[in-house]
Amino acid sequence: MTEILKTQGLSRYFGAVTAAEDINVTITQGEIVGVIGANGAGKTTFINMVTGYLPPSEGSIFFNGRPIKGLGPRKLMREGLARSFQIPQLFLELPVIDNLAIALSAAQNDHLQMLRPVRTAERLAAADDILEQMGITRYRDEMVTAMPQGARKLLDIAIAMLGNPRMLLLDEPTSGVSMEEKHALMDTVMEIVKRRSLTVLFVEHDMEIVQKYVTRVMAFASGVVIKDGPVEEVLADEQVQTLVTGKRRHTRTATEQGDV
Amino acid sequence: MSLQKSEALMIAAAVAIGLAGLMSPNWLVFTTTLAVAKALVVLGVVMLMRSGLVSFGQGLFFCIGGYAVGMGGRFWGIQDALLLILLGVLASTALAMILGLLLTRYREIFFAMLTMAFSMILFGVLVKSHNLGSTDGFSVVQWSLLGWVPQSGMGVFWLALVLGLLVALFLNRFFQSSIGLACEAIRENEVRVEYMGISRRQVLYINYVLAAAIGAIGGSLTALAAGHVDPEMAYWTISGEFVFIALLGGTGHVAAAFIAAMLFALVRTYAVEFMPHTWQMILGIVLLLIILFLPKGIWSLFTRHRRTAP
Amino acid sequence: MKHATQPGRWKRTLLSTTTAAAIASAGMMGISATVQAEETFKVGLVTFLSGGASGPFGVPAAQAAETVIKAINAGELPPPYDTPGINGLQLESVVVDEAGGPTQQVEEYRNLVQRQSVNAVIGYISSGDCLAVGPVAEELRTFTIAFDCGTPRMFEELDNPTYFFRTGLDAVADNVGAARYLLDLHPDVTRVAGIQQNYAWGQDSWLDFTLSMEQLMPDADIVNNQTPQLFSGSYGSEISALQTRRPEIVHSSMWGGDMESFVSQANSRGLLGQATAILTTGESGLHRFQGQAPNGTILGGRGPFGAFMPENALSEWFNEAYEAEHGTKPSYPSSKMAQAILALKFAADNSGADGVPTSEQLASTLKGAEFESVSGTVRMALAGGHQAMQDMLYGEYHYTPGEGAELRNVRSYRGECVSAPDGQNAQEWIEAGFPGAQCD
Amino acid sequence: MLTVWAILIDGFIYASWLFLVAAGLTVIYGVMRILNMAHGSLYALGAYAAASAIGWYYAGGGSQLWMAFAILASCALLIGAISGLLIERGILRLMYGRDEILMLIVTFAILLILEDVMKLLWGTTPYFAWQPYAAMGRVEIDVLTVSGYDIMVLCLSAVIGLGLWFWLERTNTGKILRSIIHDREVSEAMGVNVRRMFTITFMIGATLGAVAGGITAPIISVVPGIGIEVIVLAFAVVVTGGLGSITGAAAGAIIVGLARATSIHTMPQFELFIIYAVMAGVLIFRPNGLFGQAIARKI
Repeated sequence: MTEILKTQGLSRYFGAVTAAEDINVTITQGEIVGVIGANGAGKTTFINMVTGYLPPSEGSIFFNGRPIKGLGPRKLMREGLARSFQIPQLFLELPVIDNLAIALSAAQNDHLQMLRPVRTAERLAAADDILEQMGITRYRDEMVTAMPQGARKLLDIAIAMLGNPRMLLLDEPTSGVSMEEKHALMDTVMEIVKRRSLTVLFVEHDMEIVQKYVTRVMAFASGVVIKDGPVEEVLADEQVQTLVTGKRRHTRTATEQGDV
Repeated sequence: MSLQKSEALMIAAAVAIGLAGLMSPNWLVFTTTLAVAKALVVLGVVMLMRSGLVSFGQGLFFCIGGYAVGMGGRFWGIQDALLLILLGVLASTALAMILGLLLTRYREIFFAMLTMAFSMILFGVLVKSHNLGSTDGFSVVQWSLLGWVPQSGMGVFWLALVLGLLVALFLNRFFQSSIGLACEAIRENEVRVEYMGISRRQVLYINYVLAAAIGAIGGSLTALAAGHVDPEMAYWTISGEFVFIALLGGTGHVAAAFIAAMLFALVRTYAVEFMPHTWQMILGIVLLLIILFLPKGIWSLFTRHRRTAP
Repeated sequence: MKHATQPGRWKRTLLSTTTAAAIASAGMMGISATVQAEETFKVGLVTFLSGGASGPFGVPAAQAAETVIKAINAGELPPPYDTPGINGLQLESVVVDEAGGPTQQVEEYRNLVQRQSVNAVIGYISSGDCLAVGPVAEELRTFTIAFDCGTPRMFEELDNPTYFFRTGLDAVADNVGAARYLLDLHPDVTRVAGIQQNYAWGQDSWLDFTLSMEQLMPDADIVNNQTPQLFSGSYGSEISALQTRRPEIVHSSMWGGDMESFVSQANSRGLLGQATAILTTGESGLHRFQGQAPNGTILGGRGPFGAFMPENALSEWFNEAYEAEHGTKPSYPSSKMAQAILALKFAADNSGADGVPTSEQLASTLKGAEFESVSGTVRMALAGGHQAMQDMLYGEYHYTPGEGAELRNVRSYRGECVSAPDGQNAQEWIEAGFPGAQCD
Repeated sequence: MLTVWAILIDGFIYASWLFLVAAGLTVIYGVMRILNMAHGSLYALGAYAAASAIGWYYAGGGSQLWMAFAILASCALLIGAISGLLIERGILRLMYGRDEILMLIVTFAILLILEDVMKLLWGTTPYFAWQPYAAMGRVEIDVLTVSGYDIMVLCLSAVIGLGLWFWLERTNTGKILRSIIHDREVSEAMGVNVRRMFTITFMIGATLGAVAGGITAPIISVVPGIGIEVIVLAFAVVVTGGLGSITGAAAGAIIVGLARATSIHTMPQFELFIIYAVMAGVLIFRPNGLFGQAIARKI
């Protein structure tokens, strides 16, 4: 088992506010890791730092054994690190097929080509393939604005996968998706993940989903990892139940605010 | 690479207009020439708009193209129109390559204001240049086209049509290409673009420099047609006019810029003639109506009943 | 404006141009426009109707044109212009806004000649527009009179013109005249400063003035020159900058609203108490200052125009008719427009043509001619007979509350004294010490 | 030494005028995210209204300075508020939610329309209301003189600046406005009537523009096109200072004012582009202007 992602003493401060502090994590190839925590606990900050969107205040990050601190999302994508977003980041006024075509062209490092059309037969086939796998083929020629939230989440994840990543970070893939759709969505995604044997780290609020899909869980609270280990062990933890899952005190509200 | 349907149509339209020019009155040929020249600058604005940027300073390159023609003929003895245009394109490209390094960091209002500032600085420099005639500008000397000296406005008319067609064909491909789509992607969502492994600044830079080069062709053709250049070409209201025409046409298709430029020229000509005191008001009202009812420009009249075009 | 609006044509144009057939359909309109009644003479009038130059220049000129054309058509002018119409034809005008810059004006000029089929064009206040339109007038072989623009480069750059004329003086005469007036009335001055609008007109004026001063009053130091932006309106900082240099004379070629604002601000700030202003276009403010300029301020009118018009039957008639119609006395731009239209009438009446005179007939009649005008007898003696040679006048502003403003100490300098001999570069002529100038 | 004093005096006087012109622009942008090009026309409207009213008052034999100021102020306030209301309710309201840059072009269209409306109402002859300016006299420092009117403009500008600051920072309405600036949707959800606040803001911004014009009218001659000249200047000031910030507008005005005065006194030939050079220079080092803040995208 080779380690793929490792952080040491990773911290981020916004002025006097501590968003994340001293995060030490090691993830090995092929692991599927869940991240839980209340809003503002530092989950998205952690993902933003790992994918290069937010520079860490302190600490170091290694991907495939190489230090990657200071590299931006663009370089990290080329290293094989991809992510999806809590709020899907899509090209709303472009057709779905073009959202995928540009991702494919970027993945082939062909995005500066000015004379050949972006929609080559080969790219269209690849795009149709992923649409089929995600089950959103019917939106192929629609604008993204015409898609429901669940389909947008899938498209967001599909785009992340088109870069042929080795590791995928999913930021709340089921937020904003109806209860009925959640499991179908995760089934779809996880099937592709398994087929490609990707390493996945995903942030999730729904403990049912967490229990169903992951083997290992990290629990965040106030910017610190309070527990890291096998699912049952972490969810049974008293501190986790108080601060995160709310089993001991209150039920979580379903607001969808970002952590940044 | 096979010819697309819209490309065949554009070639046919250019040939038809070129032939119609033989039977048209002189003023209309001239107006069409200027409209084609203007449309090229507008296409530069459209290119930037597709990437989400609005330039209030495209007059900068319009002016450089014009002055390159004027100065090349007057001071350096260059006679050939194509060489003069090339000179303008090179000068514009060189300047855009420098300014682009800075400008690609800016968006929205700041991009608009900075582009305007650079254009106004050129205006200021030219106004101060007594040798170049200050605000009066100077006239363009007699030029030739591959050894042929055109005796009427038809020479520059055909030249404008050919260059306009070439640029239109190129941009038609460009808009469908990877980098063309990357520009639109940047307009839609920069975060995602960066996560796709695309350098936003690299894409915007190339787009900006190309827009500048095309704008210079428009300026050069205007100078050849009008026979005069002056600093007003760099004044911000001229750049505002380009933005106006770009909105009028919309970013849907290259041909829209040409139709909009022609429409603008005719509306303006007739407004100036019939309502010499209130033509600005007419332009303002037209602009408001377009934004209200045709937010994607007049091109949406052509595509409204078709879903996504191939 | 008197032309009929044609909504049908409008609509047709708008619709047809959205299609690729625009060229063909609009082309037909162009042809139909030429098939018009033959018993009128159509003249295009181009002058500023919008922007900062419209108020002081463009609109007064357009109003003067209206008055004069009406009188010409009714045959109400004094002799020698008392025949109705020009060469017996009713004069019809098309007014076009000069705004938009030279390129736009070239386009409008072509529209006037080729689409509107005007027989002649009179217009152009901006020098840039004159420079751009001149070659086009020659190309299209259309009789054209520049009534106001002042650049001396016009006939330097237009080789052997046939159809293009200027019935006024160029700006060189204004500034040579200004220097001569200072020599006559303020010979002991040692410190001279200037303030000019930052564009070609201001730069050229200042250059001509300083060159002339070097020749005529070598002991006077040029201490400062301010170049505020055109239409900036507020000159507080420039006035302080001038004050710190303690000039005795402040020369300015600013015009219109800018000139009036400068005078009012400089007066309130006391600059005009410390120094005397010499305003080369000051005449247009004569009836507007209302005491805002101190008595003794030196005004010019770009020649014998406006209040500098000599007393003759034509100027008397013009003063009265203009005031009756527009409620104020004509200023120099009005007189200059009247002069240009009179030049057209002179050329047409004497062309010997049967019906509508051709541009060739008009041009050969006006070339080198002498004609009567509101400014006296005008000799087309410069630029090979294409530009007027006229006297340059300066005078001192004098305002008496209740009675209004008048000009005192008016000096007139002969055309041969303030204009370079034909074919000679004006600046070289000044620098050589005005060879051949006749100033008696 | 005389020149240094002159630069400081001129710089601050010019800065105070720039601030007057730019204040309304920055208030509207701060709350509504609209960079209002028609601000120049509002300035011109105020100037025309004030100049013609003052001219009418003095032509009718009036000679009281305070009456002239009362007329000037009421004209400018009235025309600013009315045209602000008409523009906001009649045009802008139809366009809310469009792109920031598209709103800029909408206001450009309004500017084109208003330019001709003013020509129809007031003609093209310059209006000249010099009497209040002349009546305020001058202060003499050696050969330098400072107009009393300019000193008044300086004070007025300071009062308006402080007033705006107090309004935004210390009053209830200000609190509501700041909540809208911070997050429009959340404010709306919390029961703030955003549309009404927009109307009020736009009217205040428009009135500030008209007042600036009215105050300037006695200094200049009011001619067609003054609005267009002013708007670019005001843009440069607010962009330099940081869009939407009152402090920024003040800082921008002072920097531009001093830079321009320095140029006029030492290198008059650079006056034409010094303002753009300052703006470009500031933006290169502070991409959002001196007091501007970048807005991060939510992901």
